Amino acid sequence: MSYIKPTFRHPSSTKNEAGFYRADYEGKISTLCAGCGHDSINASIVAACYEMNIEPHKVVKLSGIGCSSKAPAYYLDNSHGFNTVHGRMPSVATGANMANKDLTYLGVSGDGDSASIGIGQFVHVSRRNLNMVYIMMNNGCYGLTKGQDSATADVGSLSKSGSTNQFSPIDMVGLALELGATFVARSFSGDKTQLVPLIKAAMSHPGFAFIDVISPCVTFNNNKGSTKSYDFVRDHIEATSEFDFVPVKEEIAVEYAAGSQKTVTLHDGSHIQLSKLNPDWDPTDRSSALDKLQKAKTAGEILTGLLYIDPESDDLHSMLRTTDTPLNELSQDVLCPGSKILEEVNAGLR
Amino acid sequence: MSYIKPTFRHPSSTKNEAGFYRADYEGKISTLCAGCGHDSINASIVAACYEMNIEPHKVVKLSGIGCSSKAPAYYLDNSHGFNTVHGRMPSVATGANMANKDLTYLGVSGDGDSASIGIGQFVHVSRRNLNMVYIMMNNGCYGLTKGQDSATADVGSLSKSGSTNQFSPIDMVGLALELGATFVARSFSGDKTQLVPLIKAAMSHPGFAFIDVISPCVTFNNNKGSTKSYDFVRDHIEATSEFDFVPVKEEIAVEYAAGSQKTVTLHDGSHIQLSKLNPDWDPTDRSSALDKLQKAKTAGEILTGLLYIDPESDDLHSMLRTTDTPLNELSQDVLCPGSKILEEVNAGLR
Amino acid sequence: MSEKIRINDMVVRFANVNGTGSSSSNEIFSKAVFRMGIPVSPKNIFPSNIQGLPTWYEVRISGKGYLGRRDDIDILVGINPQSMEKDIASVRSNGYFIYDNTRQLHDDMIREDIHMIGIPMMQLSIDHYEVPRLQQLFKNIIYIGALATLINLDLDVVKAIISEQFEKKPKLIPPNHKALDLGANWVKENLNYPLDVRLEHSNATGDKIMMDGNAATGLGAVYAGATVLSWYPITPSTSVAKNFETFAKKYRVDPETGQNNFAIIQAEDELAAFGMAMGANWNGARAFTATSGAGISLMNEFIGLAYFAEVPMVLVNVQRGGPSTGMPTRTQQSDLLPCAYASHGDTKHVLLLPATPTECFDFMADAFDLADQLQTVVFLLSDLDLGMNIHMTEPLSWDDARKFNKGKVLNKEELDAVEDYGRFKDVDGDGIGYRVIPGTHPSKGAFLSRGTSHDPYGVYTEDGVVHAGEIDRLIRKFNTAKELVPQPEFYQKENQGKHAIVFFGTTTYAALEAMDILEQNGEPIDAMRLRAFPFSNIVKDFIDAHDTIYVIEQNRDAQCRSLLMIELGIDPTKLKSILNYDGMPITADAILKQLQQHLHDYDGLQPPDHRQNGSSHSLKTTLL
Amino acid sequence: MSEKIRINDMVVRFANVNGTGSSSSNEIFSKAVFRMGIPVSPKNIFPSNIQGLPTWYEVRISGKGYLGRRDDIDILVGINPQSMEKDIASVRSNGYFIYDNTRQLHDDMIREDIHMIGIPMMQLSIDHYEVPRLQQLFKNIIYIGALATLINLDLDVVKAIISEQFEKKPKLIPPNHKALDLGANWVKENLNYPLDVRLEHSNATGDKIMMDGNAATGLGAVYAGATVLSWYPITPSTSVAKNFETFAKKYRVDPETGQNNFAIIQAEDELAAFGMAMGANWNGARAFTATSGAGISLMNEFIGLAYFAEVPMVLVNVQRGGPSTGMPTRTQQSDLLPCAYASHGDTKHVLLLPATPTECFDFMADAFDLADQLQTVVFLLSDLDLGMNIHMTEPLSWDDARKFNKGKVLNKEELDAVEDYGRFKDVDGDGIGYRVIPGTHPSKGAFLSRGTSHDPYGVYTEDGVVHAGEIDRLIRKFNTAKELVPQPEFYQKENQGKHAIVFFGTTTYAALEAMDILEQNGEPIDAMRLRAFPFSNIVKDFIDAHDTIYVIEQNRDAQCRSLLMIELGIDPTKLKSILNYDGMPITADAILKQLQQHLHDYDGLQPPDHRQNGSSHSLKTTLL
Ligand SMILES: Cc1ncc(C[n+]2csc(CCOP(=O)(O)OP(=O)(O)O)c2C)c(N)n1
Ligand SMILES: Cc1ncc(C[n+]2csc(CCOP(=O)(O)OP(=O)(O)O)c2C)c(N)n1
Ligand code: SF4
Ligand code: SF4
Ligand SMILES: [Mg+2]
Ligand SMILES: [Mg+2]
Repeated sequence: MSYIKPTFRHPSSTKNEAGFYRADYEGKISTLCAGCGHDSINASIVAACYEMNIEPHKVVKLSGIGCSSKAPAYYLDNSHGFNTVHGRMPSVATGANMANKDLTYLGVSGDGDSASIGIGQFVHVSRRNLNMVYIMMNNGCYGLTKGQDSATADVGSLSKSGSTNQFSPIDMVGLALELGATFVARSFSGDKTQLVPLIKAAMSHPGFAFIDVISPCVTFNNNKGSTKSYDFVRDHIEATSEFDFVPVKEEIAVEYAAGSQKTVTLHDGSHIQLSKLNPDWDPTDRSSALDKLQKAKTAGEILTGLLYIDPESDDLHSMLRTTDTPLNELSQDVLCPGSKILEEVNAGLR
Repeated sequence: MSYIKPTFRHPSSTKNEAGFYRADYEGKISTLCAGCGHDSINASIVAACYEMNIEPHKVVKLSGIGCSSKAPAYYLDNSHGFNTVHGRMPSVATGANMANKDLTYLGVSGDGDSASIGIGQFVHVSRRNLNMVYIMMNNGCYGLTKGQDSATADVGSLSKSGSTNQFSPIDMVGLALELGATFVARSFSGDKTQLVPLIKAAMSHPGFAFIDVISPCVTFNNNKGSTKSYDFVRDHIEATSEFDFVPVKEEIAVEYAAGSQKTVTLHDGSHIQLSKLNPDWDPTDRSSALDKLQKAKTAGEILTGLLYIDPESDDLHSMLRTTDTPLNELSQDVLCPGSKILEEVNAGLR
Repeated sequence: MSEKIRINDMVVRFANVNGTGSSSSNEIFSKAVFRMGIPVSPKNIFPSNIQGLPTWYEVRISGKGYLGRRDDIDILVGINPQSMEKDIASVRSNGYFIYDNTRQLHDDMIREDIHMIGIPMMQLSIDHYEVPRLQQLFKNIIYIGALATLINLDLDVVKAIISEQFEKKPKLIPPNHKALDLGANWVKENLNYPLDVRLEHSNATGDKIMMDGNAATGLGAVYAGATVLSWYPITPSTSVAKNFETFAKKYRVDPETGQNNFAIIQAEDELAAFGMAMGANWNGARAFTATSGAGISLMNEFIGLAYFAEVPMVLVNVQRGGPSTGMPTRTQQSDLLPCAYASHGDTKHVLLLPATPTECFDFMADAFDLADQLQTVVFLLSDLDLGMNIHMTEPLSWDDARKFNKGKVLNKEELDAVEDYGRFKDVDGDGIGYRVIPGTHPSKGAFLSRGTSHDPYGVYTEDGVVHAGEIDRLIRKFNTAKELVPQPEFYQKENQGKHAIVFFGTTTYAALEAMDILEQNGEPIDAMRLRAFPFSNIVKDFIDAHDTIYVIEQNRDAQCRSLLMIELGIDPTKLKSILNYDGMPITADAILKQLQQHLHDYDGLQPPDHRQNGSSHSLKTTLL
Repeated sequence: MSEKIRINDMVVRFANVNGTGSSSSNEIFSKAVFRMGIPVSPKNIFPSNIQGLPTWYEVRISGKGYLGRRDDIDILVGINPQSMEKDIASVRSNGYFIYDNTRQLHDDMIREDIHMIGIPMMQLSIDHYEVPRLQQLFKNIIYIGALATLINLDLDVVKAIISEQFEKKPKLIPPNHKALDLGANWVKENLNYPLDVRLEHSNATGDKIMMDGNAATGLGAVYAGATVLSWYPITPSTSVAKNFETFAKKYRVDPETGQNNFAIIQAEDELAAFGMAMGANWNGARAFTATSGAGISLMNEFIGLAYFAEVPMVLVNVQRGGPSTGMPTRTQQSDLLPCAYASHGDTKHVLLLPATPTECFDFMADAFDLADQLQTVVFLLSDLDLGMNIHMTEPLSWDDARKFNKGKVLNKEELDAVEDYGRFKDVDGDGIGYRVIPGTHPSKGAFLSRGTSHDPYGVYTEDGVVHAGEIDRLIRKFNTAKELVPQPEFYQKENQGKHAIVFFGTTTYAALEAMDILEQNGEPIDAMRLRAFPFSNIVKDFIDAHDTIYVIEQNRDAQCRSLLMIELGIDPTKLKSILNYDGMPITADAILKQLQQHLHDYDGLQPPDHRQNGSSHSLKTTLL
């Protein structure tokens, strides 16, 4: 019941160096479910932009379709945004970026949006090293369409419709590494101490910066719960076969030190095991990153932190050698060759 | 000028155990360019099917769109086939396979078809472990649309249109390994000694079997040539800016021992370095496969052979627990619950 | 402020917050009305959101059996503070606004011309249940109990329904019953009841059932022998897949082996979903997919392939509000033209247009026969209203003597007997060739299906005249389809006048009600309900027999009217439009109003101004 | 077997194997004819293949300036053994078949009623060049030399063209000149020349140029200030992208920095190609994509988004033969309806319909202005014939005073002056709101673009009446478009009769020729060339002023006729169809023949039987 949910308006009313209040980075009141991990990520985005001293109107927000993709409405109300179609945000971001290299492009997407219908655009935007931040709000399910498994859902997880997922999950972090992405990180929605700096680093990275953020869906997460009252509600839902009751829940916040591990209990009582990279982790070595990731997976841990960064990253503009002036600012003089040239063209065609 | 090109009709007229001649596995006369690597692969497919004693009509041939995807016309004329749309062969194969688990599904595709427009379906068919053979005829370019770079083209390669490719190539073998594919191999079109057994192994594998076959495009391959007369032709082509002249060339055949390396000179005089896995390579260890691949890449070598196989592979049918009888053979009795059940349904809805 | 007593004739609207469990209790309410033998038609008006946004549940109750919407709300149960102001405004004069007075209503909210009934719903719940989330759940039952007493809804019937619903979780029954009583008793103790609008047991429902169209569609696919479903989640078609799965798990699991006589794949997107189902159909199984909105657009390339390669295919489109992502949780009929001519190049497709869940079941079964007979894509064009709302509808029936019609498929023996087999040879003159399923014959009948031009043997050709001959044959096949598809329905014994209305799908309820009213006014109007595209000669004859045809449809661009012009060559000036595209099902009132306008000042070209339901909708006149 | 001498009036057809380098030499032939001042119209009829399949190159030469195809082939240069039998059959009686007699012709091949001219082309080449691949290349030049002598094509002109072409590779010039002479001299020494059909210098080409439509389109985009192109290869649109790249590299590289004032991305597929261009337009650049066939189908979802989110977008569709993959290397106009109403839900789009390369240039420039003014998708509907063949066309022109019209875009100052900014508020009554480009203003004017329903401020809404109001506004905008788009062209000073023909795009040449013939026969017919959709009142007035309209188009389903009915409310019985869909450009003959049929026995509903070019096409009568 979001309309009674507190907004992110922070008591602090200090201007940042760019001359903006934190409130200038906020958005409309969220209509996501109370306690949804996505809203925690939204808060981190607000914090990161405020702390980065970015002028809000120099940011372009982009998304696909899903609960996660609604997020751009809930932060940066003074930024333009484009809530595109399902799975195709990267292409719109690519075009927007080509038009104006001087803005910051911040895309959010869901795991359904990115790993299923959008996997093709994900692969290719990362291959092109487009200068953008790509946050995947990863809840292992399709929230907005009521809880189907996504391609990142773990094997054997039970979705609310009751069928067990048989397919091995796609690890988007592993995929991004394999594809040669130049900034690859993972975090947890409730871990602001880790997530805010990661978003800031991603915004500073001159290329494609991917952050996979585990973000529990309080309504359709995929594990059997254990608390008594929750069972009662589940029974109710099963009996009516209507998923129309969403108990109000609290945001899951976690804090744990670099190099350490943390077991997080989700809303339904199930657990996940987070494992934070060491402070001395060298993030410039792609194959150790792949290796480390593989090992964590085998150990049943979800590795978080900045796994890999290519400090020499060349973004798409530099590969295409586009001019320093944003293309959308070039004047007609520069763009239109004019009638004299056309006469030459005609002459060559006779 | 394919109409004067010899067909694959083999002198041998020995019946195989299934009672078929080699000719029974052949197709229409190829209309691919003389010397095209794809035609060499076609020959290997014919050989493999003949040697496997497969009944031709128990094979279903599938493809997308491209020179490579025309291939199904050139082998197995007694097999049904579906030349689908660009990049979407895997979904059609999936449906066909669901309908009848008893046939062998043999898909071919190009690198444009698979790694660009079709990458989404490639990712997901491999994740589902569909029981099929998936051969990607990899020439690093879009043959049929006249030589644009594909996503597997090497960095810095010069396409015939003269622009240099800036993007790092997608290694489909690495991708398949990362995605958990259960059979991953690579070969070279002209290396029948290696390719035929690989195809046979793939056909025997009860799951998704991917073979990336490097297959030079004699017309639009991406490297500058060196021979004198070829230069003359290129000058001619550049001057007329028409790619309408394709000199007749010979198939490139190679043979080299397991564990050894081989430099292959392509039609335009450029070279590639093939490196064959050792005979004692253990193909059941996914992470060493990834590792080995990474190392070969760094050394500028193209690793060939069966990199990985999961001997315990569970295909999509077993995950979905479909019945042993092919679904397309189930009778109306089994399928239609009949009027009595419907009365019960009605009763429950009053 | 009192009026005469009205029995079994009311519109009740519940205003809730979504995610609070209200829609299941509101559905219990509808079912209970139905069990009392009173025709009822509920509409769940839900947001594209999971929790926290306004949602309404509107129930038309009509002893006369009118199942369309009606605009004037008699009773509004307003549980949602967000929408309360609008909700109160939406009640008809002298109507009732029932609210939770646990928190006091602001003075501004009070309307003098309606009855404002406060009931301490939440307080009652808090007093009797401890856990907060249960308090919320049971509040929904409490207001049902209260409402029941207010309008004479039989509480025993409600209780029986709850008992059935929780049959497998019996411990849930007593607390739910208790909640019902809490609400009922509070009313009995504190208010005058029943209200002037009230219910009475009746027997106007006959042997009808209450079912939603998507369930019927899913079940129809099971009955038709569909074995493969590939799909991608999208509202409002998701529940077609869900229902197919539920029924298949019930009726299609081999009792001995526990194996499935079906395969369901959640695809990675709609392109793949279509490709899979098409591949399965091509390989001789019966397969389908279901989608909505953007899904249809994404399937366009594949639709063209199935059309030209002539692969049987069943595609369910549960239409929602367009364009683009549009109003994903509202209803429209705005995919008619895009589906009829889906894909680039010259294409034409078969559309089935069910109007009731019963027809969803029947037409879905027919769709598979038609797809196999015609070797082409058959669309089942449902919509959100039909698909996701429960409707009072004829019981489902199945003729056990009916055999699946697999169309022209040659088996090995038949193939042996054929001299010169060609996949696309039109040996029967109906435009339809003979298929051979892969694996049939070791040396005959194999072909390579393709989207490229081919000759009658299926062999690639670049001969344009051969190509033109093949696409001419497809027109021949389309003409064959005209007589195979469900024929239109008529409501008059013989034509009565020069004017007629034409409608299809979910405008039917409102159209029938409008006809009834016209008839009562002594101005009966002829009517035809279209049930499929392409249109047969019967459709043309009916139109030719009238001077003016009013085409009722729920889209902006009068798409069905366009199809009638294009395919039957009807003069556009003769075809007048009655439209509605605000996402809500059209009302009889809206039809009558537009009809009236037409009779006065219609120029024959553009639809008239008033294109949305509701008198309160002050839509500004647009300059079309 | 002799006939009277015909000057500058012939059809020459070359039959080659593709991949042998023939099309460049055949193009040299066409250009030489043009340089002699004689109107010429070449058609490259190529396979969907890289090497080894039949390909033809057909050249209409017409002193009168007829640029359409004509069916009777006067001279066939038959180099391809695969197609030789058909090729010989295609020559008109008394015509000429020129072949390579290096290998002897089979007796069966000989036709008595035509001239069979053997020339030892390959032998000459082998005798004079050593390397096999060069032998093949120069053979192509040898036959041009021979043909030149036979028909009086000025050899010096040919040589000059070759010299220009190889300007940067001068060492290629002498061997090519030598090859020309080899052919020419052999004819001079061995045959009677010139033939009865022959050329003479003329001055009928004026200041015209020879250019293909795709080059003109690419150049138009450069002139219009397009900076972003995203595309995916597909025939026949690929060369639009290629040409944009070529011209951009020539005219848009900063001379000082060497940096590009443009960005071109080869996308991973057509969906991404559209999304990128749309994203760039949304962000204030001018951007476009180009595609064909399946690409259009794949873009359907995004087209709907651009329509409803009101993002300017230019989409070039170079149409090819459908449906599905169809005839990818043949021409059709069969995407009219699919483009006009592309995407699910109610949508309508602007189409520009160029008929010449000059119009491709002009309309492409206009397309960007229109897209920006109308904030919607503008399609440039070209086709393979227009796009890939070179045409004799008016020289390109550009008014240096012309300023890019970026439509309603607010800058910071303007925004500051606005009281209550709303992205979609229709303040001017033309249905068009004001855009703000991202980054413009630190605290005003930002909005979230979306495909979901929104109010005039761009804010998400589920209020159906608000939604309906917005899509009504889109119709208002569409009406605004009617007067902004290129208006139709007329060919008569005033209307002359009751009948008229209507055509567009590449049927124009043949239509004009047919009109000329009718006029010569004393039966002049009125004509209108459509240049855009939606149709303005002028279009309606013209149609209203005539009893019968013959709509000429190159598709099966009479798509333009459908659009006229739907959008203008024209009575279908008044609109008769003249169709061609065999993938080859229509001929004046085919138009006249169908016109004739119509005048006799047309039922007004379905197109008549004869829907393809050519008397030799014995297409069996289909039962429509
Ligand atoms: C083309 C298309 N297909 C399907 C849908 C329906 N749809 C809306 S959101 C969604 C999935 C969202 O899942 P995810 O991206 O994981 O977001 P979440 O809601 O879980 O945050 C789907 C399938 C759509 N909008 N468009
Ligand atoms: C949807 C769609 N887009 C584009 C095309 C045009 N097209 C045909 S083949 C091809 C690329 C083929 O490349 P690849 O798959 O590598 O095959 P190759 O010809 O190199 O063997 C393209 C883009 C098409 N047929 N369909
Ligand atoms: S359904 Fe899940 S993902 Fe969507 S808003 Fe609710 S909690 Fe978040
Ligand atoms: S163009 Fe290249 S890939 Fe295509 S047939 Fe020719 S050689 Fe093979
Ligand atoms: Mg998700
Ligand atoms: Mg390729």
